[in-house]
Amino acid sequence: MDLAPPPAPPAPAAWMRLANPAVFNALADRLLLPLAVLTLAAFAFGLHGAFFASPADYQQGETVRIMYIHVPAAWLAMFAYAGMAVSALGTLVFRHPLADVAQKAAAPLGAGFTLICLLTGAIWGRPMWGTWWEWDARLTSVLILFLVYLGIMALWRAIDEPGRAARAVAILTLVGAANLPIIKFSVDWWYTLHQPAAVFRIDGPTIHPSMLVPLLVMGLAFLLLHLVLMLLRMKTELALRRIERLQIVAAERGGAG
Amino acid sequence: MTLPAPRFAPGLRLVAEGLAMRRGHRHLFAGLDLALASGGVLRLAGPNGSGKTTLIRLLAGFLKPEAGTIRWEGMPAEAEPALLIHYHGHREGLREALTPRENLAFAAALLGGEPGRIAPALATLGALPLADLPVHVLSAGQRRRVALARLLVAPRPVWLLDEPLAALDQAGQALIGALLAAHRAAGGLAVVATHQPIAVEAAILDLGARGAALSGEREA
Amino acid sequence: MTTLRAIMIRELRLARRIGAGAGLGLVFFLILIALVPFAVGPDQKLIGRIAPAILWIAALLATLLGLDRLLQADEDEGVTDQLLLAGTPLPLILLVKALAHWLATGLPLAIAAPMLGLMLAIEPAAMLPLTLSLLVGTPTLTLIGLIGAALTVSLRRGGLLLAILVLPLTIPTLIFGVTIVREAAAGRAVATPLMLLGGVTLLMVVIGPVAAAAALRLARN
Amino acid sequence: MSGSHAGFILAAYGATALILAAMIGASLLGWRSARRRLAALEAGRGPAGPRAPDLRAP
Repeated sequence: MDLAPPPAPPAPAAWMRLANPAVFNALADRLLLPLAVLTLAAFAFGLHGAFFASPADYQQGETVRIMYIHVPAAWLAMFAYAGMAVSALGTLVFRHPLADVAQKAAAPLGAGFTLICLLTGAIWGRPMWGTWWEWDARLTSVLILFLVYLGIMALWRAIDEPGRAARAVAILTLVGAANLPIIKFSVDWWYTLHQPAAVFRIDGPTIHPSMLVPLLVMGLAFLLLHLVLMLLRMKTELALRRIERLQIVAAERGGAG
Repeated sequence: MTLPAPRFAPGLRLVAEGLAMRRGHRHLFAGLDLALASGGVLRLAGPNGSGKTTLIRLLAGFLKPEAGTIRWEGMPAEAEPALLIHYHGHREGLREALTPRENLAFAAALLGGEPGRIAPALATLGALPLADLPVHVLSAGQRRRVALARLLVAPRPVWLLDEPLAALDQAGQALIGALLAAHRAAGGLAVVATHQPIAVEAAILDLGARGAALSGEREA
Repeated sequence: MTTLRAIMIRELRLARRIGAGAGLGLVFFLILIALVPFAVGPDQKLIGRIAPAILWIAALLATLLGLDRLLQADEDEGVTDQLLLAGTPLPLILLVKALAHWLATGLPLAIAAPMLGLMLAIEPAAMLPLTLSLLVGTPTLTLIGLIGAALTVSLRRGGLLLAILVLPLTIPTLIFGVTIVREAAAGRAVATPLMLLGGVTLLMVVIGPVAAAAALRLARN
Repeated sequence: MSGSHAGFILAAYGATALILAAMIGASLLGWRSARRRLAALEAGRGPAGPRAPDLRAP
């Protein structure tokens, strides 16, 4: 019988080490401040570019500047959902506790970005459509994404036991992810069906290069803000779970069995 | 933090005559009489399903008997029975999302107790350390103690307790005996449904035996 | 008086703690309204004409949604028994619970309605009357719902039955509510339907809690 | 910038600033309250308040 000591377990993959809240908290604390500073810089540079260093649109005039927040918000709405879908896999397949926390942290942020995209889209379209809301195919798809986000947030609040809630939401998120492309297609089809005439599309002409730089910088600014808030909300979520555990310990320690 | 002992009017009497109650087609009990005066403790014995809970809920006024009457004699002038009664059932009447302190504060406002009595009542039941934890993290025994604290938060002369010893450990059960003794000394009365003996001297009404005799009569 | 205040405080605290309840009515309201154009098509004129009906039916269904939570949790955890022993009459207690429920569902709907009206191309003139009609009408939906909730509290899956019991009783409120918005959209006076709507609500403020209290006492055995 | 256009831009950027502020504010408040509750629980004092002597009713 081979008595050699078992080989030392391979150092856990980086992802697994993050499962330990202390490791994550230490990393988050180190990253938060620099990321916050970067976010502010990106916003400053982006807004400057958006207002001063780029031309007005020959057709829409100045209102095209709304694009610099509408489009990044749309990017982040989808980026946050993609992040949640990946975390959902992390929860269901790898049972990674940090994935649960990442999922829960991302939902309200994603909803916020989607709401920004909706409002700015409606305001941007107002001069063209003459109404505050037009069931435009793209805007309507964003509305549905917003409703899916609200559903996910409602499910988070409905189930109080963290572990079970994370798995339930993971399933809903993945089902949503599978359905969003189908929704996008069916809404486009629905819109063109009723609106054969080519109505002025919201994304306007191809983007002029001088507009591209501010747009990308604003996109980066939104992304950095998302990451900062994600780290903050994940730390909060880890703290809330620890509070729940400590309460149970306090209950046991409280005796009176 | 002392708990001032309540003083109850001595003249109170519960008189029930010819009570009959059925569950579905089965007769639980019929022609049941009972009388209990201030300072009295009555233990309802008998196996599960012998009608202990039903009788307690009848006395609490939650149910109407099929036959017979329930009278309260010597009641203070404008009071009505419901204001004299504390009911303690299987379901503790505590909302899980709230903490013991919040639940008892609500009970105090609802049943006419004083908020000042909450901490001493919890302390008497040995549950003060649990005061601000959400009830959903508490064990069954701890919830039972918090619910029993309600009896002390809003002093009322009549205690109707349905299986108060359930989920309690030895210390808890002795505590119930002490509370009942104190209640009796203050001039209150109590009806306790339990199949375990309680550590206080009490008259016993065995519904199990009555039920057997009852069904025996009908078949004979 | 303190008892009623304590009940309201507890209801609001519970609504905040158990998050599922509070915003749910509003989200359901938003989803219902978003569904209509997909069925009807993005044609603004058509949607604008049926907008009053959509908004009111959505408000009705959204209120119905949160109703089974109104009495069920207290019943399951044995709190209802304690309510029967309270110094304050049960109908008053139930009226306060209905008010707390309305603050979490009916009121937000009335406030959000104008913005959602925009999505349904409602006439600007009808915005304020829409909110007014919802403010006056949704309490009735909650109060009728209170009776339904009390009747079905001891049933395991009472939710569906509750809807079936409650919906027919809400028809007058629906008729007056929608008429107010349609008359306003057409620029005509709304006083009469508004009075009628208010009348029904006042009637239900009395009937609702009393009937619900009786139903709850019935559900004791 | 022509008048009406400025109005729309202001509305769009204003709404965005409002929502971003709400997201940031909610996250910060959430973190602060969690940290305070955690500190209280870990310090052993716990929200349960000070231990009190167990007094039987006389």
